[in-house]
Amino acid sequence: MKKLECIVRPHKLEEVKGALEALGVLGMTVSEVRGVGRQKGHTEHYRGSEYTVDFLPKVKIEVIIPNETLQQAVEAVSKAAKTGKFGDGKIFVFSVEEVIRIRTGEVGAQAI
Amino acid sequence: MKKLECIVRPHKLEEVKGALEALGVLGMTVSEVRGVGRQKGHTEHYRGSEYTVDFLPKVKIEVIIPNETLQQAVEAVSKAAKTGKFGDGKIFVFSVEEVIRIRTGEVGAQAI
Amino acid sequence: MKKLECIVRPHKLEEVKGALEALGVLGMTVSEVRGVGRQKGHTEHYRGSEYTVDFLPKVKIEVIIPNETLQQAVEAVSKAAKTGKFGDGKIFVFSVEEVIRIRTGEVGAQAI
Amino acid sequence: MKSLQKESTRLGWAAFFMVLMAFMVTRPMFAQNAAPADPMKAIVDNSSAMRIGIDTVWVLVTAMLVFWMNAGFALVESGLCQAKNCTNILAKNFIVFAASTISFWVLGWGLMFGDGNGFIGLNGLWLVSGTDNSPALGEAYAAMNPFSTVKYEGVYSAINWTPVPLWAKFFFQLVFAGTAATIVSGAVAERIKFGAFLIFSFLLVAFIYPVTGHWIWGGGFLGSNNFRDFAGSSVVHSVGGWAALAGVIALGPRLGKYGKDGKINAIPGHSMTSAALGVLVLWLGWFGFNPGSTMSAGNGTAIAHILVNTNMAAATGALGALLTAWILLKKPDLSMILNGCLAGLVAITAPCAFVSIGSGAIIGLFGGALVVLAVLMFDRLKLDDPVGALSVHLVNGIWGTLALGLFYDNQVSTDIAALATGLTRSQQFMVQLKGVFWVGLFAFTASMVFWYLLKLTMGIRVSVDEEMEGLDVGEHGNRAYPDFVITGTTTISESRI
Amino acid sequence: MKSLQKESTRLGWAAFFMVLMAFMVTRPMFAQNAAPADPMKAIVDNSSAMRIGIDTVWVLVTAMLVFWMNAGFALVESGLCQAKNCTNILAKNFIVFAASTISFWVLGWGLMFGDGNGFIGLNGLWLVSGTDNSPALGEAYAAMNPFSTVKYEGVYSAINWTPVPLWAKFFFQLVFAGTAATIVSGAVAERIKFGAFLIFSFLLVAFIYPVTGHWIWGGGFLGSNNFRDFAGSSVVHSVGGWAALAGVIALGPRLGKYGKDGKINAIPGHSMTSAALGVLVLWLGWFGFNPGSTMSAGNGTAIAHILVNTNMAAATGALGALLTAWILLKKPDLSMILNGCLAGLVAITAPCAFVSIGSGAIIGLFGGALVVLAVLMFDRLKLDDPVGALSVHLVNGIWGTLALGLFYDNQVSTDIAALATGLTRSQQFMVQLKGVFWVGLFAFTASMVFWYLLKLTMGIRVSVDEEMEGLDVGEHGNRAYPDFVITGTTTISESRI
Amino acid sequence: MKSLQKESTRLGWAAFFMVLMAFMVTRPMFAQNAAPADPMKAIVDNSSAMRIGIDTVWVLVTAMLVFWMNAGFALVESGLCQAKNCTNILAKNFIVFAASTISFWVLGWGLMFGDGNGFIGLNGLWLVSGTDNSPALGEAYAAMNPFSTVKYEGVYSAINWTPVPLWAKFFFQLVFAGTAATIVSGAVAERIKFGAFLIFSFLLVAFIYPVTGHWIWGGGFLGSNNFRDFAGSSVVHSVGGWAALAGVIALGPRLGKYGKDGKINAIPGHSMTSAALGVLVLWLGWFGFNPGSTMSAGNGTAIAHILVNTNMAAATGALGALLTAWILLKKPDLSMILNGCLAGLVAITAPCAFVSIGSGAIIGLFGGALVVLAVLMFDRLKLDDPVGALSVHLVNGIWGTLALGLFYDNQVSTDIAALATGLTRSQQFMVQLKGVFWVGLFAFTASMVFWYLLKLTMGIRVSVDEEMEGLDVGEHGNRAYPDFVITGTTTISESRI
Ligand SMILES: Nc1ncnc2c1ncn2[C@@H]1O[C@H](COP(=O)(O)OP(=O)(O)O)[C@@H](O)[C@H]1O
Ligand SMILES: Nc1ncnc2c1ncn2[C@@H]1O[C@H](COP(=O)(O)OP(=O)(O)O)[C@@H](O)[C@H]1O
Ligand SMILES: Nc1ncnc2c1ncn2[C@@H]1O[C@H](COP(=O)(O)OP(=O)(O)O)[C@@H](O)[C@H]1O
Repeated sequence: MKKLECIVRPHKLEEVKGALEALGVLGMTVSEVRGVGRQKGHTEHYRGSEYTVDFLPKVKIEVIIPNETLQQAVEAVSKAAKTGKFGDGKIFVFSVEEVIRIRTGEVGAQAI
Repeated sequence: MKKLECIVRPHKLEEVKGALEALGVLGMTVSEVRGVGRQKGHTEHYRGSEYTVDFLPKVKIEVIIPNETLQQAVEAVSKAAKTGKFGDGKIFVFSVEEVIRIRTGEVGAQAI
Repeated sequence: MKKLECIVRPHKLEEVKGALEALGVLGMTVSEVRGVGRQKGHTEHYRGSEYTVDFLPKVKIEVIIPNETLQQAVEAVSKAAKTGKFGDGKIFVFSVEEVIRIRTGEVGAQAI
Repeated sequence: MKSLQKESTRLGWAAFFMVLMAFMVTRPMFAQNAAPADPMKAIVDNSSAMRIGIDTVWVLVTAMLVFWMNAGFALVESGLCQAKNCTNILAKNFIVFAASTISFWVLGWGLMFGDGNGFIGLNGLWLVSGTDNSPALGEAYAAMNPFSTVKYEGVYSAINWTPVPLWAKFFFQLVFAGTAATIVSGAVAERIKFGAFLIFSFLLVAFIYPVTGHWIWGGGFLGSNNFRDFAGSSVVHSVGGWAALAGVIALGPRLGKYGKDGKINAIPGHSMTSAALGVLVLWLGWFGFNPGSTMSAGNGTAIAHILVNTNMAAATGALGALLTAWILLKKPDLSMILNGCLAGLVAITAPCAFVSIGSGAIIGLFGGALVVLAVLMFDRLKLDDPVGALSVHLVNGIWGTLALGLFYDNQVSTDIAALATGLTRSQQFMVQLKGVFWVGLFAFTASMVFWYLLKLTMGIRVSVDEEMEGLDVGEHGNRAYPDFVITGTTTISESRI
Repeated sequence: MKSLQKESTRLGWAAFFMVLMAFMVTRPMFAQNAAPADPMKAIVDNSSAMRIGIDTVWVLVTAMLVFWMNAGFALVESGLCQAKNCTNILAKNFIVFAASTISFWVLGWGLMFGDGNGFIGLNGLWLVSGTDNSPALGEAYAAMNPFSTVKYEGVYSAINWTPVPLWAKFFFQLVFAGTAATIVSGAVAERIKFGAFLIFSFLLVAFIYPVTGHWIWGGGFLGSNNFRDFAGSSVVHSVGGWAALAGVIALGPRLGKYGKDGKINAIPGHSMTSAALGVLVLWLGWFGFNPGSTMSAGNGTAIAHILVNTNMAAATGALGALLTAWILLKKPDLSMILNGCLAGLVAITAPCAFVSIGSGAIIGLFGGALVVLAVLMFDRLKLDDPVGALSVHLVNGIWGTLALGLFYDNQVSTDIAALATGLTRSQQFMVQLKGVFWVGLFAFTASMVFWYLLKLTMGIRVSVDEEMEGLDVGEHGNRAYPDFVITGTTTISESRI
Repeated sequence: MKSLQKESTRLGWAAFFMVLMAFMVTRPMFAQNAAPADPMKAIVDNSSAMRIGIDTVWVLVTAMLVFWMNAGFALVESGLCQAKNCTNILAKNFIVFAASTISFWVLGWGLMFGDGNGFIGLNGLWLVSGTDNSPALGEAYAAMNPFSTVKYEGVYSAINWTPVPLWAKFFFQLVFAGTAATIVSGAVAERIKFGAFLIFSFLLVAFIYPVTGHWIWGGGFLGSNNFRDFAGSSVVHSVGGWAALAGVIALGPRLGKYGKDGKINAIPGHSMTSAALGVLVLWLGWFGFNPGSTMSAGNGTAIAHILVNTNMAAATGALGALLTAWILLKKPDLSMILNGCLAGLVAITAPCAFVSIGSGAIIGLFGGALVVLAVLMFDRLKLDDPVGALSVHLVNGIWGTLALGLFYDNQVSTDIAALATGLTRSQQFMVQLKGVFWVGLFAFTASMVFWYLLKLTMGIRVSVDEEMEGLDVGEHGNRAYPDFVITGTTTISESRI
């Protein structure tokens, strides 16, 4: 099994979710993160002092999938999250050793 | 060493923490996440528009443990987090290549 | 490619970021977490009831780097984040199977 | 065109009323050369209208301040509860005044102020529809003067000592009734069903509050027997407190508040900003509550004395709680300072017009210390009161009522309250003690009956799941702060239950 | 030294003015033995000064309450919008009253109250610089009395029925004008350019508001033809509502509000605490809005009646919306309860001095139900109004204006408003209906013209990127809550657009 | 039973006082046929009581508005600071008024208003216990009239020009003293020890504030030498500002505010909602601050003029800062707009009764521009003032005091302030300049002495660790928002220090 960590623009969250669900992925876990990267932060002012906000709001979508869905999932997420501008984000792929569903105790692909 | 990512119900946090501590696990890292899965979200109303809250509040507990504790830890977490209803969550197991304790520079199992 | 998960004190965030940037690391992803560990939580009072805050605010910095930068990066982060007191945090190292840059579709070290 | 405009002038803008009034009032002045029948009478009428005008302005402005306390209670109570229940508490505190308005209009007022027997009002019971010759001008005013021999023609004679119009009296009394109801809201927060609370509020304002109110302010047996309560330490705060205590008992504590092991768990409030702002609102509102209870501006002496006494007790209450918390709990807990201020205010409510400023300072100081101890005590008794309503309103309502006796000053009572009893302090104390007993007995028992009736019929407590998830979603389908990431700790850990 | 001190006394602290006044006023009293020329005249002058003093206190205090409504609008509107636009909404609501102040001072007042024709004011147009003999004492007062034959020397004769000083009149009217402007803010929130809103506000208060205001309150053709609007259901609320409707149409809905598939998406407000506190502020402010519109304390009767009517409609409005939402939407949505309360208040604004308390209760109840239906309707019409301003101010402004006819009570109109028309209910209703039509026609058309002029010149809507990121950063470079973690859902999903 | 009830009526409800008063006042009216000894005297007494009644209502209501400014300061200051220090700031702002109450009661009032020499008060020093024959009725009133030959029997002659009761005078002055203390709170926020702040506040209100206050309002050497300050640009705001400046110097800047490299780091405030609401509260409160300083309603002219001037300067101040910020900083920073509004209000506080409305508009506009420049300047000087208190209160307190000279209008000063000096503008300006100097010299030096005494004894600054973690936990053990996830940026990065 693989884990995808997708860092995407917040307003792309629902589209990415939709794309994954279209592949039959039922579950995922989302959190608010802040990202630094090629996308330049913007300068804000507060009472005359300029300050740069480097950490831009992003959403991290973590999703565990069976090995076989990997390619499709990466493509689906890429497509849904893409705008073509700096800051679209990344997908990181990890290998998962085991998955356990707490409710049932099922393990492995069953448990996803 | 292994990393457990446990997605559990927020109100189970303290119980899971207790269960892990009972095993001698001293440290862990927690964050607020929102999960989608078999547990159905609920419908909320706001000014007459219905909207579905798919992303349900969950807590992610990340804990690094020595290989030998893996089985026990999974069982302990499973037991503590279980209610038997949809949405109890998952445990994902990853392999950790290295651990460094910043304070001392210790590495490996020492550093956990 | 490797992923570093660095759990550090919140006020060390900018220093760690600076240290990584000095190594040429351009991107990273940050989130607010709460950590339990050897650093003791403190006791707060609320209306006469004592309660312990075990979960201390920490910042998690996730950064994907090419294999060759690993050693340097670990050192840089360690140096920047160290105060010598309990609670300085950890660095966890994972192996990353693949990285995809959504904007361009680039993969691998290119995409970091 | 010009004349059309003159015409439109009068019509265009509303207060033509004023012109008429002014006319009635001023005509004799300008008609001087036209030899008015009786210039003296004109001046006297003019004066009466102005006197009532001033008094009405004072009564209405202070009543507005008391109305404003609804915002204070909403903020304090929601601020001291969890984010996940915030919408629910705001909704409860918001709707409770609307409910009180209807309830007090339909029945409460009549029961409280209608002429009747020593226990309840019986005349002009429904919809404030009884006769009353206020606003009292000229002869009618004399009729409302107890020293006068002219007969008062009305059914609300217990409140005929103030010349202001009937609706002004009604509104002033309504905002007090609303306060009593809103006190309950905080104590039962984070676990009560919205519907059950709403119905209880209706009942409280329609029945319980007006009955004890009648005993003290409405011509009933306590007021006639030298019991004194200037602005409602007992009438409003204790009654609210007793009703809250009954509710706390009927509901039981929040999940997770008292651990299986007997441990008392802290459940911190979600916004100190709300709580602190709320208490400042209440402090301000109390400047209406107490000084407004003169229901007349008079020559300013009484309202100034009462205002300073009120402020003094608020200040010493806050300082008293600060010191007590600093010593007992090691650090000055803000929520305790806030409760201390309210405690001082509740405590001075009964005695503000019967004691000197120095006594006021002591009463407040003691109230502030008391509230900290009371909070600790109720927790030991496993009576779960998220916001400290019992410690503030019940305990200090009683303390204030008794303090009136302990610090009773016959000179002040004559000059400021004009309700001197002539008793010694210990005599007055005994009278107050008896009053506290009867009010408590009735208010607590009646509330208990209502709570249990509701419990047996519709149920008063939300389900365990709903309580854990928060009442905002369960009761209203809304969340208070959907854009913010909320920590999981606001969801009670099951291990605590 | 002593004498220096006596001297310094008078100088040191400001209100020496008062001494002079007091002297003028009281001298004859104490000079009695000194055989004053005319003691009677002294007493009459004294009385006049006091009468005006009381009335001015009432007018200023109620005007302050209306000013305070700015805080209410700021909180309601920001609370019902997203966290990412909060700074922007607060800034808009804050600056709008500053802009109104300048605008109404420079031109608005003159256009509204200056003597002119049936359509606009023409005299004393700029900078409130026309003659006015207020505050009116003695003869001058008589001159302001329409029954008097003494001639009024001034150019603001439409508002000469109240004796208070010109600046008091100005301030009271200013806060009303500011209210109309602030209504627009909520409806156009989350997408309008800050600069464009600011300019529209200037124009609204300088031109649109005063013109219809002149028709009704300033001596124009509606007021002279029996049209009645006590405190501004039409003058203030409908006008603000029409301007808002034009803005909503000119701007279009927020991104993501109406899905491609026609789905209506909820965009929840970010703080129920703000929203609920805001409505409590407004409720309080309305006790200035309606009762203050007497512009005199009189003998208290009118202000008390109006106050109770106002409160009654607020209460029944809240309960009406509560019940309607509970039935239609299954759960009692707090934001609907809040809108319901405001709906009741808007609805009672016109009729509060023309109808009985019982009628007030019904008008409010109906208004509360209406607002829920209107919110649903506007969403079906794809008119995106984030805070419900149209449903509250426009729909209920109209409802209130018509309700005056439906529940018209000649007795109340004579006693309380002193503006009885003598018409039957159906006749009055027809008059009201015509007024609603003319006001709507002008206010909507004029607003539309201004909005489109702005759209063509400077643009009125922020860029898509700015709207998605939030106007706080885009327009102000500030964020409202930089220390808090905000969820991504506050950023509109593109899939919805 | 009936008689019991009549009896109980009088007893049951508190304001029996009123009946007595009414009796005293009205009896002669109705006793006309009973041939009263002197009907004229009765009417005059009646009038006096009413006059004082109206004036007391005005003084107390405006004092309440000034009290309400405590909420405004608490919100502005906490809103412009970080979430981790919010409880601490709220606690400081809350307790500071309690402390001021005690301090001003025990000593401050006597020092300020007691008869004494040109520098301090000496009589009736402790606990407001000196003689005063207010509220002044009949002859006693004449005695308080400087034109009268009747001797005033009292020790607070500097404030005997207002007829209101002593406690009304006290309360009005108390809320002003509290304001001065609360100004300090914001400037020293996010690093001061709670205990040290509390003690400094006691000292400020007991000693520093009353001394300069005596000079200007209490019969001292500045007031007697034509120095004018209507409502306290100097007495209250500058003094608070000087004390704050001393505190800022004694404490040093917050960690991380000024980088090692000399960079000025922004530390954004955590809630624009709090800040904006706070300024609206203050704006409202200022309608008490300035117009209330007449301490009499008079015939309405003065209070209306002052109110409009106050509002005008607030509006132009906000717009002035808006434009300045828009030009200088590219975007209209809301916190600057808010500061600009306050700047206009502070600036108009001294001159509001001495200048025309047009001048008021200019004074405010300039104040608004000034505040933006001052914020930038203090940052360049590395004087760290998280909320802009120095720029608002100190800089604009001085500007307002001088503006009184620059825009001095003898006609307005006669009609409105009734404190005309007859000087030319340049003469008046020089007098004002001298006053600014003396007040600054004393207030700054005395504050510096106190701050350093505290620094040497108990310490005034929290530890570095506590400052980084936030004072909420360190000083109070509470957090302001425990349910919300707070970003790490609220914890100062060490790299900045
Ligand atoms: N090396 C990295 N490690 C972890 N996260 C990264 C890394 N590089 C980028 N990111 C995340 O991806 C987001 C987008 O990256 P950025 O470089 O701005 O744009 P793009 O992906 O279009 O090149 C960043 O905001 C950050 O959250
Ligand atoms: N494939 C997945 N990848 C990542 N997280 C998942 C996945 N499936 C479920 N989760 C997480 O686990 C939580 C519980 O899953 P759910 O399917 O609702 O219930 P259950 O675990 O009882 O089957 C989800 O809310 C989500 O956070
Ligand atoms: N076994 C672990 N698994 C996951 N996170 C851990 C673990 N141990 C520690 N941490 C994280 O590291 C932080 C610091 O650890 P702690 O033991 O307090 O101090 P130190 O790193 O100095 O020994 C913790 O707050 C927690 O977030």
